[in-house]
Amino acid sequence: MIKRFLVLLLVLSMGVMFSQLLVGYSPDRQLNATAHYYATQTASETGAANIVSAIIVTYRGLDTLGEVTVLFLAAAIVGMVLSAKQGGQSPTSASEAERQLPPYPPVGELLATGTQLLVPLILMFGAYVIVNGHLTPGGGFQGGAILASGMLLLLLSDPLRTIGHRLISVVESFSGLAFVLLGILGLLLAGGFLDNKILPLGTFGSLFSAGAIPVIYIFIGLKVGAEFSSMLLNLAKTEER
Amino acid sequence: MVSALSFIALPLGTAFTLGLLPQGMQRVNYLLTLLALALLSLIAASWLLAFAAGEIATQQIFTAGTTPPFSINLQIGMAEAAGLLLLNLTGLLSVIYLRDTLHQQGARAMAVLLIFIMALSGIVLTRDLFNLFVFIELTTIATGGLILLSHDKRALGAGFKYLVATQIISITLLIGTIFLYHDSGTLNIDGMAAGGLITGESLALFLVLIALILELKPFPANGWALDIYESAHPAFSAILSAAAATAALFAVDRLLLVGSNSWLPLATAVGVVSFVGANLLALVQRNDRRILGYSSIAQMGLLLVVVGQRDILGESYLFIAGGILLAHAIAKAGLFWLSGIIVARDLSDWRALQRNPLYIFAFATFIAMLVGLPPFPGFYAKWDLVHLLAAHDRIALLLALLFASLLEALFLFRWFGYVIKGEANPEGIICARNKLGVIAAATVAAWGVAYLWGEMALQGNLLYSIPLLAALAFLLLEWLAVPYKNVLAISVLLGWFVVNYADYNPLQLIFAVIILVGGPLILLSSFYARGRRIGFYPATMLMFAGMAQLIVAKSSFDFFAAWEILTIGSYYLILRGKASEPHAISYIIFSLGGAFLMLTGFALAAAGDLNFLLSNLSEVAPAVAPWVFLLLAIGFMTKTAAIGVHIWLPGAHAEAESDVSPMLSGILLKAGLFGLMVLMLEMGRQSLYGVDLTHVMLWIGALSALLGNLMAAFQEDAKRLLAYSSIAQLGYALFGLALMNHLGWLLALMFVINHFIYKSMLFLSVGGVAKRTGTRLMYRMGGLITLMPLSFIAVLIGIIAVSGVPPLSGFGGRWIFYNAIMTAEYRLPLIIIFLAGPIAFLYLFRLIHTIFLGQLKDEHRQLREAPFWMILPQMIFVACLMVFALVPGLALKRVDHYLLQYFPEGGLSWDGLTITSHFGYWSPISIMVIVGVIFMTLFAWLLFVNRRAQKVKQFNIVFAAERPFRPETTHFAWNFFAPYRKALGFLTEPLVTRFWDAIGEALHSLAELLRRFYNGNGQTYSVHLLAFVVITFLLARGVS
Amino acid sequence: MQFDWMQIPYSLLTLFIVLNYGMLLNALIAKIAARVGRRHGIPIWQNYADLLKNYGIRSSITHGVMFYLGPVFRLAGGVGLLLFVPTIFGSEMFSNLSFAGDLILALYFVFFGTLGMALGAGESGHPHAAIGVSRGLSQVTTAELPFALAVFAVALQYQTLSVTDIVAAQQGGFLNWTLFTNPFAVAAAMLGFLGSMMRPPFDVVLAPQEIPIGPPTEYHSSYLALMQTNRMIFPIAKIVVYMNLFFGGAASWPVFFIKVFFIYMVSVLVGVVFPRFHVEQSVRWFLVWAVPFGIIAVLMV
Amino acid sequence: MAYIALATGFLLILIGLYGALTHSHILRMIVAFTVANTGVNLVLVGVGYMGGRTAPILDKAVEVSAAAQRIIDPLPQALVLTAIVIGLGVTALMLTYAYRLYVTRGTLDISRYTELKW
Repeated sequence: MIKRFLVLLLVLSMGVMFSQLLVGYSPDRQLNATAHYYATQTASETGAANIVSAIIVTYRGLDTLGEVTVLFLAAAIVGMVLSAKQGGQSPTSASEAERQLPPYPPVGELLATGTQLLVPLILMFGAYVIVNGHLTPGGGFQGGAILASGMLLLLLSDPLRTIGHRLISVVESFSGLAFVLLGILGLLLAGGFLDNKILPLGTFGSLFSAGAIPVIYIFIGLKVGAEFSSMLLNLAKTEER
Repeated sequence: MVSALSFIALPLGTAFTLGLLPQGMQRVNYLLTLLALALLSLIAASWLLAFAAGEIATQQIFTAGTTPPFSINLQIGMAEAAGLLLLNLTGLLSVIYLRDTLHQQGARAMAVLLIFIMALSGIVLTRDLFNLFVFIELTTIATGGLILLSHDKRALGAGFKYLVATQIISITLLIGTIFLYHDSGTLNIDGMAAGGLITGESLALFLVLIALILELKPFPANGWALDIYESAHPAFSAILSAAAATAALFAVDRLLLVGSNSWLPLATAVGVVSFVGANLLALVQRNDRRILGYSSIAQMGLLLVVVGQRDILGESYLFIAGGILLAHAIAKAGLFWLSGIIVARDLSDWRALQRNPLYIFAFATFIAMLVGLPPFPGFYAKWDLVHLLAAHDRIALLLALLFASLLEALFLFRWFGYVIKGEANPEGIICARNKLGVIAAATVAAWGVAYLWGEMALQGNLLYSIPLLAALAFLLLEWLAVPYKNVLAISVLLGWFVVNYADYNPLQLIFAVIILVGGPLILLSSFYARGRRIGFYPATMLMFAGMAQLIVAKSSFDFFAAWEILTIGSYYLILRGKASEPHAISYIIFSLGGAFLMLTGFALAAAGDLNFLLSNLSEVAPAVAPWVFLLLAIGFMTKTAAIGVHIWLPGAHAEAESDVSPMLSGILLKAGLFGLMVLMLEMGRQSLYGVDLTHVMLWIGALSALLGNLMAAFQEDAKRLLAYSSIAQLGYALFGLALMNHLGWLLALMFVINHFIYKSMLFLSVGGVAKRTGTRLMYRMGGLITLMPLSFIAVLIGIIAVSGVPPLSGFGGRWIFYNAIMTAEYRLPLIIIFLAGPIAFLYLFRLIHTIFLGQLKDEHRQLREAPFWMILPQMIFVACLMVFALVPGLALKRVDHYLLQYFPEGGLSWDGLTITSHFGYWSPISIMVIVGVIFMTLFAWLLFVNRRAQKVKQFNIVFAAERPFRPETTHFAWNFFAPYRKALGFLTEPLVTRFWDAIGEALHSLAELLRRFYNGNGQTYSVHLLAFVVITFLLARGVS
Repeated sequence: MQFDWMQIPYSLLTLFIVLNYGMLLNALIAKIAARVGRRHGIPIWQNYADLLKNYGIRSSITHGVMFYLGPVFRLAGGVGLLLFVPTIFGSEMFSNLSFAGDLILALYFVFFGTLGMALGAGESGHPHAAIGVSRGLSQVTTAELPFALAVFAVALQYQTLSVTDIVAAQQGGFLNWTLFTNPFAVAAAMLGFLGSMMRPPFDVVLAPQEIPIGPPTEYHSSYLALMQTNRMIFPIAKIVVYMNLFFGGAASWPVFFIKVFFIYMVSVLVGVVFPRFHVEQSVRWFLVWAVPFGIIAVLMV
Repeated sequence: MAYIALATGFLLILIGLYGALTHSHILRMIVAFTVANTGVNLVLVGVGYMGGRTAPILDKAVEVSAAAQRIIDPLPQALVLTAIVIGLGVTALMLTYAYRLYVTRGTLDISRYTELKW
């Protein structure tokens, strides 16, 4: 009880601090210098219509690289943690044991059919969101998440489906590597690490524009999709029957 | 120059590549990882070299083809390059160390490790606030993964606690970041600092800062961190302690730029609390890794203080921060790595290191480095830090830091003591070649940075000092047998004396003779030792090196460095004794405590001058002069073991080896006297609040003499008796100095010489006897005169000399003493000195009687005389004593003359055989001749009338109507002065011991109580964390 | 003052005179003490007889070298002390060997014999010897303190450590004696004197010896004779120091005899009146009663 | 408008913190932290909000030349994406930990993992 009270007191004190922030806050009337620069220069410098995408992929590309790495890390660690439980057990015996377990209850007709119908659509939508990231709301992260949701659906419909772990990991690593290499290309060919001007900026507003942004976004999308998928796969294995 | 971006791109690329490789190629994966880290270390090294050579200036690295603040930029300068080198090297070494674990865990673990190092490098490099956040989160998640490298099941819980805590930190950080962005319109840290829009009052800035500070795991909001240190794989703990903390420190340092340094006091306050608190709690730890965790936190606290004080540190900032940081990083990583080869987790399990002296050497190196002993960088850094703090009147902070350093030294040296002493478990250590290689690399790095910091230090490189090098060279000669090393040691000391003979002034010469000629004399007795005697010679030579440097030191830095060196050497020497561990620890603590007071004193005196000359002590501003005097005097008196700070001495001297005790007593104690002489010559009389400090010293000297003698009289242990006697003898010397007149000083010097000769001799004799009888308890001996006649003669001559009975040299001391006090204007302490005088007879008689006279014990009937090599120096000392008794002018005449320049009044005149003072006269040779003639005449007469005396057996006596048959019941020895104890025993109540014990006890109880605070619940830790934020905020607001 | 060969026969003469005086004086004192106790006492020449007998005894044993040397140390101490102090003021003849050192020499040489004696007795292996030494040393630590303070006060008063100079400063009428110019010092010294004379109430030191078989327990025959010789000389030598420091010294032998007698009598008178103290009692007694006088003396000078 | 978003965000953070610090079941703690993270994201977006302006996408509705007057601050939007992804990563990690803890310890009560202390 005392602890709850103490926590309440602390949280309230934090609240007081936050309220001070709130009181001191006044919304900007004008864009500040940084934002103003983005608003006016993005189009000419990067050729991207979606300023947020330009910031994410180019201006703050290093953040994004870190972000992707976060997911990579999370996926890797999830894999590490969950594989650690097998300890000395060899993988074959584990899968044998898995086979001997009673089968899952059958998946409903609705889900099975729905999956077959929806997965291609989901994948296509994901791809769309990814490649149009520099023009419209969306991009690699969003698209990647959509891709992974397709994977989720697949897993739901057939939990025992063996999806190529290896493939996922290759995709994941390859796209990550490509991201880094593109960044380095920027360093070598253009103005700096992750500069998108290594490719021609193209016509403003068209699909093939904004230099390397769409390319990078494709890799990000693949990577995010692969990472989420691998996390999902790993977590799915933890389900107890 | 390879772009600094490679620190991010290369490890990331490698990490991703690892995923591409097919499974089962662990060797390739591992090699790739190694290669990447090695390459990064090389790149970092090349940057650092370029900066060091001044070829390039600090560089900005832009990304995205745009300039900041619109895109993220990195910056690399000298400090960053050094940081990167540290990070990547630590990573590289840890990967080598982790070879087996990584092979087992596979490519994922290697990728995580690489990304962890990358993220740390990113923290060091980036100048963008949000980017900093991203890198911090990367380290957090990577930490979450790497904790699992441990085989310890408890690591899982620790990891979760860590994740919970970091959630709160990241919330705070993000909120602060976004509001800082809103207020300043930029995310660029330099932009925020330069824009001036962010003021010191900014709450957002506070949130960001406190979040970054929390990344440093400040005490007490750090329970989760301790659990990780304790349970994670040691190699990871090494990275966490050495590299991650370093990176976080860079971040804090950078953020403090914002708000025009107004949050520096916050950093200082949090730092000092961490430094004191963590060191205090470490006192009661027994788990090695947890104690290292505490120590890491403490060191981070210290560094935070340095960062917080950077406004006054000026150009030395990087030198100081870098010195402490590197010392911490290398030592801590080294210790964590060491802990990985130790099987069990208790501190005493480290005894397994005894298996190989090289392990011990590595361990000692790391401990010394952590404590900040010379010649390691922490020493230079601490020196500069303390001086600058003192110059800016931040004395309270200074004292808090020194106090905490003392606590740190306490638990580290206690640990060292456990390791050196006691039975080792041979199974307690696992040796793998890769791990040993890593530890060796850390050791080499430790000495490397020691050299480097010496090169950069204003005061000159300590590693260029020939005596120190000679001492260290003995480390390389450890494989030789004792006789060779002993010959070498003796010739080195004598050689150094011959080379420098001409440069000593008479005062220095006296000390030089004692150290460099007296030392070899005592070393003669070391020939009796067999085998290799690992550890003895380096320690001995270190002590002598320190002493030799001390007496010629010109600047306060040289003096202090020499002081520390001799302290270390003597500490190891003391530690070598059989049951000496508790005494060694109390010795080192008192010594370091005294040294810290000295350091403060020097710093106050220097007023910011980092290379202060001792001769300038006379020009210290009058306002601080008495304080300087007081601090220095107390510092020196810890070494002379003046009453109050004497409790380390008896045990240390008693438990030391037979040939070590005389060195300690005869030579080491003189260091303090020399210091006092320098101090008093330069500063003269000082008074504080109207009290003349030399009068206080008179009292201390007198009380030391009285209580030292009294306690000596009640000892049963022969060496303890001599040890207490040393306290008393140095009390006399102190008294002489404090008289501040010509004869007083001559008296002190007379005691210096006399005490060296007779105490060395007595310790050697008693040591030889103890060696033969196997005990130091006097009541268990008796009647040894016929079996060990030469030892007896040495003791006889010794006690006559000590007691001051004519015709031996002790009388000279007494005679000068009386002449000196004739002119003393302050007479009360004299009464105590007078009371002390005759008490010497008590313990002296007891010493000779209970050992050599009385009843011989049955078990001792077959004893032989002490070994030749122990007797030889004793006989030489006897000869010296006789010569000095006959012609004291040999040594004193020049000094007497030399002292005239300081004390023009009251010199002695040395015409012919007679020495004349203003008050009296004394003719040593006449006395000797007269006494000799009378004695011989009477002896001849007795021989004439009693020429056929019949030798009778031991029990041919009768008492209490019986003829005794057991020596035990007939030897009156135990509690020899029982009636005296009844009368004056109350004076020997161990009040001082109790006082210090109580302080120690209180500190330990406090630590024991406080650590309950870490109740192991992750949630509570989060509450701590939140409370820390809130309380810090309230305090900060309250103050500003 | 320089050494002159003539000083040797003169010193021996002093020694001879003092020895004989000591023999007679000791006997006289013993007789006085006996009379106080209503006993007859010894004949006045008893000491001569004892000495002759003991020197004459031929059967003797030894426990070892130190045992053998003990009495030698003892007597050398007594003789040395006597000779290091000028006996008769103003007499070149009887200033003895005082050129070798000043007051401090005398002060410290007192311990020479004591130490040697203690060592010799120690080698006998007899526990009583050790007990006696233990008591004696304990007592001497505080008994010497008032004396040392008084000596220091006197030295300060006359600004010299030379015995001759101190005596010289007291010449010209008894009011110039330290006894009157510095009464506190003399009081302290005389109280200390009681303790160092081995007479009641401070003679417990001798007690363990008197119970079983007599002086220093194991010493007999010629050893004992040497010690008895010292017994005759040593108190006188000591009293000479007191006389010189506090009572104006002696300018001639008759004055010497008288002064020594009266100073000795002080301890005798106290001795016959008071019972014996324990060691711890006497230690405290000196600290409480005698030392304050010494402190006052030192501070007042 | 911005104030409401900020206030809601702060409130969510506080609720999340309170929940995380009072519930000892670790899944509940994770949920609570997710709530708090949502609050943080809301604050992030809220700070960049400017009344009467539109999304920072340049198309026919918002010409490049008028962008500076028409769009809101794009940077917080970029930041929040990063923050969300990172939050996701941490949450995934915590969930994994929760699973492993449950497997090895058989409990999800955080107050039971106290074998490391003092």
